Amino acid sequence: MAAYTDNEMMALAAGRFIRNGDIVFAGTGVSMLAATAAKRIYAPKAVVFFETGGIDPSLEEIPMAVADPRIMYGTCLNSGLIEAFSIVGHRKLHTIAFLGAAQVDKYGNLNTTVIGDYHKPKTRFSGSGGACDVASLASGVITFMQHQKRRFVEKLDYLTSVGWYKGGDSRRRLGLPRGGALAVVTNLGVMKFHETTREMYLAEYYPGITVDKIVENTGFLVDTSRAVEAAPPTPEELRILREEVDPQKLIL
Amino acid sequence: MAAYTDNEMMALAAGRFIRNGDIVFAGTGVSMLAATAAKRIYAPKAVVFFETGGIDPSLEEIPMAVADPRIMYGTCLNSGLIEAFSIVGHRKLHTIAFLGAAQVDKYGNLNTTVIGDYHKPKTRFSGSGGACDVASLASGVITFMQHQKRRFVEKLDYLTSVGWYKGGDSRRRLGLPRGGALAVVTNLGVMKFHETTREMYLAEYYPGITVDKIVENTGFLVDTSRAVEAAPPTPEELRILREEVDPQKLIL
Amino acid sequence: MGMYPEIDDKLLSLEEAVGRFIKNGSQIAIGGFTVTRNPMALAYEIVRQGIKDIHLVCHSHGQALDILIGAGCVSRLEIAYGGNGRYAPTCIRFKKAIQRGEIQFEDYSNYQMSLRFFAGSLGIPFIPTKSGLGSDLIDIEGFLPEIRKEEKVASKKYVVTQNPFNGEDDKVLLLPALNPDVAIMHAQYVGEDGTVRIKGLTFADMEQAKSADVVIVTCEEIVPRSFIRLDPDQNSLPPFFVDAIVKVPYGAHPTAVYTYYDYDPKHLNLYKKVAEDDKAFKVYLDEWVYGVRSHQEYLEKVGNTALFQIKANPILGYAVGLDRK
Amino acid sequence: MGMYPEIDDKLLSLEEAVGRFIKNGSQIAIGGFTVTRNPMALAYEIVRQGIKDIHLVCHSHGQALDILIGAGCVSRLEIAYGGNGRYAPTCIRFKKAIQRGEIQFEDYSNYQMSLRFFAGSLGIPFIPTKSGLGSDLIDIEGFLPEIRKEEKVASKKYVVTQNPFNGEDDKVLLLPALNPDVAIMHAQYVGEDGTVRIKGLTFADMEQAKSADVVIVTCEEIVPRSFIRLDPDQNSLPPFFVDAIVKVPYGAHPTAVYTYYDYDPKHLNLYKKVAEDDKAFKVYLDEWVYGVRSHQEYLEKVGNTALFQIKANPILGYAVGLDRK
Repeated sequence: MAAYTDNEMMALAAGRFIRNGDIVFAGTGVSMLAATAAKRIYAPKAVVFFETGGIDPSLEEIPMAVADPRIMYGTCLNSGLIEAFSIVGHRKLHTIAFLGAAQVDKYGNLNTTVIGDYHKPKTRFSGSGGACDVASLASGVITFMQHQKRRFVEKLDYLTSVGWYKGGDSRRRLGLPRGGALAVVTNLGVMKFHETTREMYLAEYYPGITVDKIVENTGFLVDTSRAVEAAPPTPEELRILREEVDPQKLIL
Repeated sequence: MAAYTDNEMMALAAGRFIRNGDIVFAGTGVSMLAATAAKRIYAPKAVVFFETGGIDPSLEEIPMAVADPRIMYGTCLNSGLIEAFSIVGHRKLHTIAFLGAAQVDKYGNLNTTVIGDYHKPKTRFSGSGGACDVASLASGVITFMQHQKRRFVEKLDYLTSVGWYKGGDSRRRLGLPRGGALAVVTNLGVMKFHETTREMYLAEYYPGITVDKIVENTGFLVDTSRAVEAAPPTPEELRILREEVDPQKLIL
Repeated sequence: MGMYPEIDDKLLSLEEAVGRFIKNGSQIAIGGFTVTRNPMALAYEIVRQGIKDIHLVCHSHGQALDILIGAGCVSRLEIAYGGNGRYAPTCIRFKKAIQRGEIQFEDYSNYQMSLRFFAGSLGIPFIPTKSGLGSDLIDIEGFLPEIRKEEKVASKKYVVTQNPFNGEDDKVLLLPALNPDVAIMHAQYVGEDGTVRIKGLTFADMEQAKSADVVIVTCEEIVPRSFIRLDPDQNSLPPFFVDAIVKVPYGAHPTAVYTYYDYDPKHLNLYKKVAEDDKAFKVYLDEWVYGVRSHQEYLEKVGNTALFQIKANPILGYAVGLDRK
Repeated sequence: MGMYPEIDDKLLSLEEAVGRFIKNGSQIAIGGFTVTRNPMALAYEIVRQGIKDIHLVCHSHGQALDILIGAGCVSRLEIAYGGNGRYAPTCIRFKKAIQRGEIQFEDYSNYQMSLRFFAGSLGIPFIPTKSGLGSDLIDIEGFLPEIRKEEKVASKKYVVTQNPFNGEDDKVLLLPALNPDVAIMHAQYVGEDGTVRIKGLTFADMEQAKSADVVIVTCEEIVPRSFIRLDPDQNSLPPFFVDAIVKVPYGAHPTAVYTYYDYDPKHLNLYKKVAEDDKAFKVYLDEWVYGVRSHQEYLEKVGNTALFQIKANPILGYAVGLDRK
């Protein structure tokens, strides 16, 4: 058994996408962990910010919601929602958003609204929040998912947040000239999207996970021809996550 | 000869329009004087504010421009331009604007842009600034004018700020449901607008000024049948203006 | 005349503020965001007064939303997000009400809702955005056509249109403005002149307040004019937008007020447990809302120990080392 | 690495900032408003470097506008107001340039220009307003049709359209967004982390900065990170929008900087006199702009007596009792 948890592997796998200078949009849960880890480990000059308007907080303690008072202290600016979303979509900035979702399809479109019929749902979730906004406006979206067949679906019950829409250049034709789904980071591996068809493919499987297991847990066909094994977390990465990012183990 | 100046009479005649609770939009010059006088004499619960965003400043010294640092001290809020203009147009508020102009027509439309051809002008003025905005959005506009034939014209060289447009309900049909020209306060008297035709008429002539003189100095026909003599400034009004509002005589 | 002559006519009790301004059927915008600055004292009072058929218009909301829905005060909802962070990834009574078909609802996003309030505050009928193109937020309407004829409801959920300013095939979404009947909010400070100051994030509180017909502000403290006017750069709302002011210390409990107190994990965990069960939830409402006559009595039930634990460091803004599990 | 490692790559001299980012033909937005916070040191440096064919996009401007036009740097102008309070009800070189047909110009209003910058900052192609319906601002275009084909110029001055959200005959005006090449501004503080803080009124500076491709900020002081981050509610612009930072004390002289110094009535009266006469104006430029190598040298010409006279009371924000005639 690996000496690290799914959440740890996921946070680090996602964090590795971040570069210095990126503006990182973080949500709650693993997304918060990944953003903080990215800044502390991979890209100290990245800026973590929240849709609520807290920009680059000091994060002495890990926040448990995007409106947590912990994201208001030590920021460079406490702005409002409109200003925050205008940052997400700002053409001068390279903004990467971490999202979670209940369902994803092969073009990286997301559902965080409802399972079943919209009007008479089987399960109602929180709704878009800012997810639809950042999916529309950011330079790229990285989504966290539990890798299960019922979550990786042919057709979403509800399309909350646009990824590559119907593939190809359909996203651009919608009126969304930039952005799109960059990756889906799951508890089994990392999925990316084909450069022109925009279909999901398996990019990395975690140590100890087989390609077959991922195929079995995906509700549509995925290209696995480019799959490689992901690098496991280093001891130093794990130390920082555990001791600096979330010592209270509120999310880990 | 009257023991007061034109500017004093104009500031007081305009100030008398203000009621407690009004939000008074002030510009530079006589308009600044009138707004300050209104608050100190007639309507202590009026709020004086400026398009630059200074709301209800303490005005310990009289400002000489709407961006003067004297309108930033002691305010309830230092906002931005967009917020300031959203206040002018806010449906909950009764906002009265004081403006100046180079030309006015019989429907109270104003020109502060240009004399002559727009592209090759004889005289270029400062331009709209916020005048067009408050004329479009405020509950009412009071304009200060020198009463001269060349300023009270049949046709404006340029329509910067909409008053009653072409009279009747033409303003509303433009898409401007509220507001309009309330009065034109000149160095000779006070002009108002007919309740349905929206044509300018003479409401008040100052002590010592004849109706004929006003007719002679107006470039279009005005109804004088409702004209009465204006009340002269009281000693107390003059004392406040001179000792409290503008002791340095920067505008008076 | 009271202690604060400048705002004497606006200073009300909770009972008066709700009784005077909130009616059955009112369209209401709530200040704050998920676990922070929810106007809870006002929400509890609305429940106590038995207001019905509220039409809530929200971006992301948590505790106040869930209490109002759970107590049966809400019949219609426009919303981006119902959640309470770790304590309820999806608000529990909100979830149940939708799954049981008890309320009419329609989904927007946070940015969209914020822009709709902003448009309302500017007095313009709509505002464009790129956010939401291609999503089911546009394609699926929640409200029935007959509702769309009502005055405070947009006649269409969205309009997709071409950008008229360039030749390309460039699409934008037009969002209808919102002008709720009432905006309720909780602030740290109100000056004795009526000026409102919020410290920390303001979310869409200002846009909501300026878009509404009536604004009710509860606050932790009423502070001297000389203090609130010394640095007006920090203020949030001028007095003339505010219709009612109620001083209610801890008026946002169990949600947080930056620099005053943190969210209350014990109470939110208690709530999480009871909200899952209809009967337990009813007992909770009886005990914590109907069973107390005032917010002061509610705070006595919360108890000093809990209030001390969540007391915020005034600089950091939260309770350092608070057990948040 | 310099004194401020976090912003080392952004800290430039005036010469470098202008030389690197401002080109012949650049579209530029100027911070401040008439007599306050004009980025004068930058304007003077633009003149010294002989930049030509600038396309200025302004709401209400005074001294910086007039210097740039007077020195022949500007060939195109979108503007709401050119004036300098009591010292020039209409800016003098601006007036002459238009009357002589020396520049292409187009009129908007203050609110319209502010909204156009705001739309640009949001990345939306247009924004609606009611302001301007029926006026010649809409009916009379200033720019020739061929200019409208250029990338940074709106393809139409305005569009008047029906509100699609109700059945009535309700009209609105759509304003085209602005995204200037460069926004230049002067602030009181920049933190050593690059955060910008403006005290007093911000006008449309934030909207302009966020709408521009490049932002150049001059400031009175560079302050410690610990100071600027202690109360982030007061800050104006996050570091990632700022491309160049230049520390220039008195960088807005002869215009005012709230809490630092007042406008300089003596200099503005001097300017008023010389600006009326072409020859005298040329001598003024030679002496005060071309004839000095730096803003420091300019300030030495202004002299300590004048600088002491305009020193602001740090709380009131202006120079108490200053002779402003």
